[in-house]
Amino acid sequence: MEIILIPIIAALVTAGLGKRSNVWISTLLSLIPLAVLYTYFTRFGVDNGWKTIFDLTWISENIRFTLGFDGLTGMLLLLTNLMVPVIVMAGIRDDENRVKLTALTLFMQGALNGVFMAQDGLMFYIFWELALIPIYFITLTMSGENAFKITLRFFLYTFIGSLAMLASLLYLFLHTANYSFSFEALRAVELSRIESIWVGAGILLAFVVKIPLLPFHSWQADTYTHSPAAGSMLLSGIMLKMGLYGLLRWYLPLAPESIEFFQPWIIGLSVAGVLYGALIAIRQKDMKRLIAFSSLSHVALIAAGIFTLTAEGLEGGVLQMFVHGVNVIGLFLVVELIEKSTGTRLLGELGGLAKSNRSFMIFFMLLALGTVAVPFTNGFPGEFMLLKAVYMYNPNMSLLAGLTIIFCAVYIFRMVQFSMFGEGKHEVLSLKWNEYVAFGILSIAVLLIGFVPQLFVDVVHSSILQIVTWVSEAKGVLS
Amino acid sequence: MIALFITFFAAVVLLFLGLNKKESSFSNLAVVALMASSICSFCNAKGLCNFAILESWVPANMMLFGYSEHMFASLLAFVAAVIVFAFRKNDNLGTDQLGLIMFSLCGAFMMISYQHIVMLFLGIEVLSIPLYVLAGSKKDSLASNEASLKYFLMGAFSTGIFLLGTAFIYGGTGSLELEMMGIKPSFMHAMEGMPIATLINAGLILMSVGLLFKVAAAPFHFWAPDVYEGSPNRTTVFMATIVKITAFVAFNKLLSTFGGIHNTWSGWLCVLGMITIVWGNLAGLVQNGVKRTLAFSSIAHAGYLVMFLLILDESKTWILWYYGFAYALASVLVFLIAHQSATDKNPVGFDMFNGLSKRSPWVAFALVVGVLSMAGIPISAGFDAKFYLFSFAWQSSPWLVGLGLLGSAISIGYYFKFIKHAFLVKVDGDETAVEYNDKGLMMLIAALLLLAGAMPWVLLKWVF
Amino acid sequence: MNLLSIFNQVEISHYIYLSTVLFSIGLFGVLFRRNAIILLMCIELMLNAVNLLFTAFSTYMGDADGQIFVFFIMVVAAAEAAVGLAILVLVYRNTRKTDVSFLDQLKG
Amino acid sequence: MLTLMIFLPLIGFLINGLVGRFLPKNVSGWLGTAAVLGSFILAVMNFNALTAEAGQLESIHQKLFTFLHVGSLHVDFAFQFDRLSAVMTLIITGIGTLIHMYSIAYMHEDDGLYKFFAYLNLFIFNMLVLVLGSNYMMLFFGWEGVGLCSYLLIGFWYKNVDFGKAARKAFVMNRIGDLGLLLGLFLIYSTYGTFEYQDLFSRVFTGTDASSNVNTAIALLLFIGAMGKSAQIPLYTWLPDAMAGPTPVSALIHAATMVTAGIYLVIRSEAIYALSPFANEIVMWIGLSTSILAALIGLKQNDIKKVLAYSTVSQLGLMFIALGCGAYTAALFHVITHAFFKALLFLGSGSVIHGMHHEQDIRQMGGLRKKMPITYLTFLIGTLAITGFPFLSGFFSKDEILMSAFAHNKLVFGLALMSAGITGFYMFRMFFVTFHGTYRNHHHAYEKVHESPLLMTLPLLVLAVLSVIGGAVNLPHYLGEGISGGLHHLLSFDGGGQFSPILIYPEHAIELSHTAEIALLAMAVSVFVIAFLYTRNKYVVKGSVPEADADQQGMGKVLANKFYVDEAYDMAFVAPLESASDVITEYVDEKALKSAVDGVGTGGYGLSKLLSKIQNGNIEYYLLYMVIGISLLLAFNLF
Repeated sequence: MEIILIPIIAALVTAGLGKRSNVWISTLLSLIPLAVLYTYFTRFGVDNGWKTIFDLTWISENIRFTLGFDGLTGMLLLLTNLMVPVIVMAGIRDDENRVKLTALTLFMQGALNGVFMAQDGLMFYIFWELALIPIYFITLTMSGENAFKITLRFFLYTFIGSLAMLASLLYLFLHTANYSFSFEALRAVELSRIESIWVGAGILLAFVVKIPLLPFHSWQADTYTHSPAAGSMLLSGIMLKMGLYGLLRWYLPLAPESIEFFQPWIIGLSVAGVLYGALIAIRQKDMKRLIAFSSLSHVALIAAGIFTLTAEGLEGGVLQMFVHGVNVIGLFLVVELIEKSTGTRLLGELGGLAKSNRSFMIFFMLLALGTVAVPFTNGFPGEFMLLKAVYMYNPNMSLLAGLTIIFCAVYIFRMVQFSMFGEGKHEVLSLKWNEYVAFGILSIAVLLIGFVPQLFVDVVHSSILQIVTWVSEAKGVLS
Repeated sequence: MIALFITFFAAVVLLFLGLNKKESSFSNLAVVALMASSICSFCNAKGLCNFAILESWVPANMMLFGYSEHMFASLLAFVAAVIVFAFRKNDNLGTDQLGLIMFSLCGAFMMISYQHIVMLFLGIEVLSIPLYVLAGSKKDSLASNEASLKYFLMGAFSTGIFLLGTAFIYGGTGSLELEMMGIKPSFMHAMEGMPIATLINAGLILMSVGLLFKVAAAPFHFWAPDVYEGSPNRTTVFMATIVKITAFVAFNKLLSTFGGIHNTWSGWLCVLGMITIVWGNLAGLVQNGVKRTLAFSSIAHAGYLVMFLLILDESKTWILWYYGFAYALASVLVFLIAHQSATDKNPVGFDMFNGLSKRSPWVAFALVVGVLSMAGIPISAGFDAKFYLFSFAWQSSPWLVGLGLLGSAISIGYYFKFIKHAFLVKVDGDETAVEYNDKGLMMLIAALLLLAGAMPWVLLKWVF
Repeated sequence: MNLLSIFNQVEISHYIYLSTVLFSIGLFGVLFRRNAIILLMCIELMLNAVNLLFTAFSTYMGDADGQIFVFFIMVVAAAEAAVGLAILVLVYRNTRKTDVSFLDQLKG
Repeated sequence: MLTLMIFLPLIGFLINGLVGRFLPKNVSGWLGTAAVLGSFILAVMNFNALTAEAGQLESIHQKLFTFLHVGSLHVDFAFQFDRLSAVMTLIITGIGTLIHMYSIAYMHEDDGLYKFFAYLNLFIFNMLVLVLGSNYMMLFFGWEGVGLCSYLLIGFWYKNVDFGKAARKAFVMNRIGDLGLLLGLFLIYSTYGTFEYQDLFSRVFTGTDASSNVNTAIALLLFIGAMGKSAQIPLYTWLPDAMAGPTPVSALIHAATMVTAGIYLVIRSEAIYALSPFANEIVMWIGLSTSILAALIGLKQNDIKKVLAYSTVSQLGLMFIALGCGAYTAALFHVITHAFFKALLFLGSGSVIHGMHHEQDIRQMGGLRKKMPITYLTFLIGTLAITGFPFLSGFFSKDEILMSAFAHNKLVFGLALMSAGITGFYMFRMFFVTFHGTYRNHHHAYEKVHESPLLMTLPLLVLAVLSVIGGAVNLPHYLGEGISGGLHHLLSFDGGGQFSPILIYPEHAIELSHTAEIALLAMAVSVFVIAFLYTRNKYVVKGSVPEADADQQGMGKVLANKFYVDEAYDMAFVAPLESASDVITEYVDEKALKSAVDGVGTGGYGLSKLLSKIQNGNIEYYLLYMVIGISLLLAFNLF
């Protein structure tokens, strides 16, 4: 509970302090949950299944305020509470929006923590919506000209998805023995195959919009491009993971009978999305757009991996969620800093920044390499596992999905080339302490996961095992 | 019953007491009276006090105040009190409008507690006739006149329809008492030449039309946007909240009576609900006026509430109560802010909210809470209300629930406009001075909505 | 022959048809006339059709409720007419017209 | 010791990478060199331990930690020092040390010297991981890692946009190969369930796990990887472009070590290839065509490094021919000798370029032998070695390949011989034009041309010696059984373990009579002599100068333009891909998908407008709608 409340209180404090708060204070505030998370890990461990750590009567006796913790949750909490400080530290410009943006980011931290911990269907839904609200404000009030249209599209998309999910959850809720929304009760509902497909479709819709998978992605690029950096980072780095987390935590256990039906579709769409995003990214001129489509491509691969239902796919997927969060936040941070100092983020107008700041170059390169999934950077183990999982599902699919490793190299290095190399067009790009620290955290994450991925995989192992058990109990068969 | 008495006498007193004084000087009295009604009803429901002597004055087969009727009376009186307080700065000469509001409320009390169709009819009329007058109370405003005349003509017309239905039902069931109506049909089969089934079906449809007109359900909603727009704000809120809730309570009572033959009416009612949801939400999208938008929003909410009618479970009345509570408070809040924000230059359009977040951030916050509650976004009371409603309506009308969800999504389109103008459009201007009382009221309502949203179980346990 | 028995010889369905027809006349009047006063009159006609029906039912079933209801309807109709005319006067004062089709300021 | 050997270069990289910019240039350079030298010394020690007379070991195995253990996937971060790795390690660290040393002088003017050495060290580390990994995943780590370093080093002078482009081209082409390799790995895992060489090959060897089709598929997929890394058709075009990097890089990465990773991969996977004759044929023919194609193109190149690059591609092709013929020892032998003389040639060309102040066009050179005697001499040795001057290293290794080809297929032999012959033409052409004749550069005074410093010439001398005696590693049979076939014996050592030798299948016995062997030798030598005489006549005696690219006619033009392969690739892959990207962006993403989404919105708004028109303000209509509604309700429910 603390981990949800503290950021929200921090948000209020920040809003209350107004102009008097500064980066130091916000960063410190955003770091507190990390300490709390540490105590969670030590207190509850990651090998005991998804156990309840907080419980309170809420809407009714059986619709409770229940929080759970396990490795999967822990992993995503780690991502959230490690990355939000990075965003707060370095991703928010010191302009008139700073206070508002910081407060909203902190608020979102709380909401996201709630999403990842909720053990009650309705609570999950509510936190899911709650997490939407700050980002919706960020895009609405700080993304320039077309803000209204962009935000509306984004919001409608996600809202329709959420409603579909709510409908499915309601359906399950009404079929529980005692009108309970608890995860266990929802899971215990016996559905026929056709029911399961409908329920699954509803739940899936919310997640595929958020992930986003191929035809549901039109909100993404514009939202990323026009939001302030912190917004893009929150969205791509953490919020997308809500969708993937939802797949693992809510879709698979709740509608296992429908998996067989959706599996080819989702994997097909994902692989198509992998190529689609990569293809588009190749020619983008705006760095943010490029990253947006790159993200589309990378996340689709995670979805495909998860849907193969292999251990590699599931655990690789979780690892890659974390990794993608780190990388994409890092890249957006890079773009933000470039834009802040040069005033542009169009590749054609940039060049030669490598000369002006070596450290920046190194950080950028590390993050780029992580994204390209070069061995010993964080992208590699996850991508390897995911591609292997897809291969196990269907070798031809993995050939197609594997093309991403080529395309990704093309567009990422193209971005590096045109922004960093060549003759210098802009003079200085200097980093401040907070940006050094932020990049430091990101770089450590890149290398640490690159060298010892097993450390992170071990965290989620038993959770994934539990999910696999749930699914296989219901389906009777599983690879 | 107690609410009815207090309100009635207070209305009479106000009518005579303040004949030549400004209305604002007596609005506090009205608020006190309404709050007293509300509290007394609540206490009565909870058994904290007993006004048996009053009950005995009216035969139980005409009007009956049970637990839920008391609760609804309490809610309505409370909402009315809030409305009167919120719009208290009315410099009308004479307290006749306050009196009319309270008379109208008396009609509402009759409608929620009727046991006999006569009382329903009288309730409707007592509710409506003052409203016809109130709608036109801005005498020199053509819009107000038009609203008034439209409301009156259509209202009278629908009364005619309603009455024809009543007559048919009377013919079909042989009684006008609710209890008897429910059981009579079989008994009446004996009589020659009476197409009983047809009479009951037709009668029910026609009576429903009368009530659907009051709640503004499609295709009987056409009056609502025009009348909402033309009427003075206070009247509009009154119509949007109290009339709607009351009509639904009454409607529910009527339909419950015919619950045995629900297969004859649930079909078309469901279809009407669907049309209403779609129509209200879609048509709301292109509205430029704040009040018109809210009118369509209220139409859409009527559509959602049709789900409630189809649940047909006496024990689920609390859903309507909670929904009414959330909806009414949110409406009052948004209307109040719109009322406060309207300028001479721009009395109707969304531009009135421009830059509200800068001009007075707390008001903007309250606006967001109100609008999000209407839209049904967690953690506002509106969400919980919709949640209860949709989840319990699923069994009886799954398609309507599906459409309700879709409608909620569409509705974001226009609820969004409020936030857009309040937060996105920047204007250069000074802070708007909002009186502390008003600001306090807004924050209070917003807080209520949020608290009720975050902990609905606490509220419901307390109330039901 | 008792007057009542003459009534009784007429089948109840005839009353239903008659009042329905009367009601429809009123209804169509409302639909097709534009003068607000005539509209009011047509509505009165509708109400009176209902009154007739109530009375007939009441008589046939030997139940007094219906006839009592008729009184209420008449009272309310009178009140409505009074309010309606007052509103009409108000409108007339502002527009110099009693034609409802000109009242289309509020729309959309 | 093994771990230290591998990680020393990484330590060098870290020091140079993190604090290099605060160090003096010489310190940086020597630090980087020392790291590799240390590694080399340790490699020698390890090699001795492995082959010590008393108690020979098959391999030294060292597991550091579990890299990944998920589901059925288990990957150890582990090293295996066996005989094949040992040979590769010695080449990498040995030649690496020399080139590092050379670079200290070569790069001394560059501000980014520390960065250069950091990258070089990183490369060495990755290369060591590649050859020393105990499983295919480790190989893949190194494989990608060297690709990355190659990218970084080709684009080392990042201000030049073209260099950056070349670097990206190299990386992307390598990645295409990597995809093949990756899929190969997946197939290996799904077939045999392990990546560990020892387990895997013993499973392959017992031969019950998979059909030969699967093995063929694995072999071909792995070969795609090898194509990318070792610059074979169709993925060879990056290597000539990669010459954009500093010359030591070309010597180290694009001649001696990285590009031979493909050969290493195939040798390593001998167990699998041996089961698939079809895959071998493919390997051989690809190698053959690459070899000839590259040699032909090499004939008309005027950039000194480009000539060497095509020569490298051609030589790599030769090695693949050997692999395809099953002559694994011959291939590895050629890898070794090629590393010596090609590194020598590149460093020599670097010396020339250094002396000429970054002039690379041989048409601008001439008569350099007087000014740069040591370079001249060593370059001569290199040229002789590569062209197959008898009893130099290249002579032996190349002949072994030719003989195995002869034993395998006479046609292949003929073509391979042709390719080897062309080598002589372009190498001597370049050599004569550069060092003989008259000086032709008018921008840069002849007097200013200078011999390179000792730091650069010393590695040249060492490599020259190696190029001369390198053949001793694996002398042919006809020189006597006692001293011949050293490498082969080394590799086929059987320590009696679970899975012992590198080469578990006997090589196709080259059972040629001595007459045939000598006849073949004679053919090879005569081709060499013809090439030497022809080019000497043309460029030294007649003193003609190669035409500029633009002046080429007919076939020469085609050759100078490299058979228009780059242009063809542009047309066939790059342009369609880019236009596909544009089309998808504009039509699918913007127009179709977004407008589909927006269309729903627009449709909604349209409907909304319509509904709002219905609300026309006229009460007559409202009443009519109501009545219609009522009528419909009644009609549907009563009739």
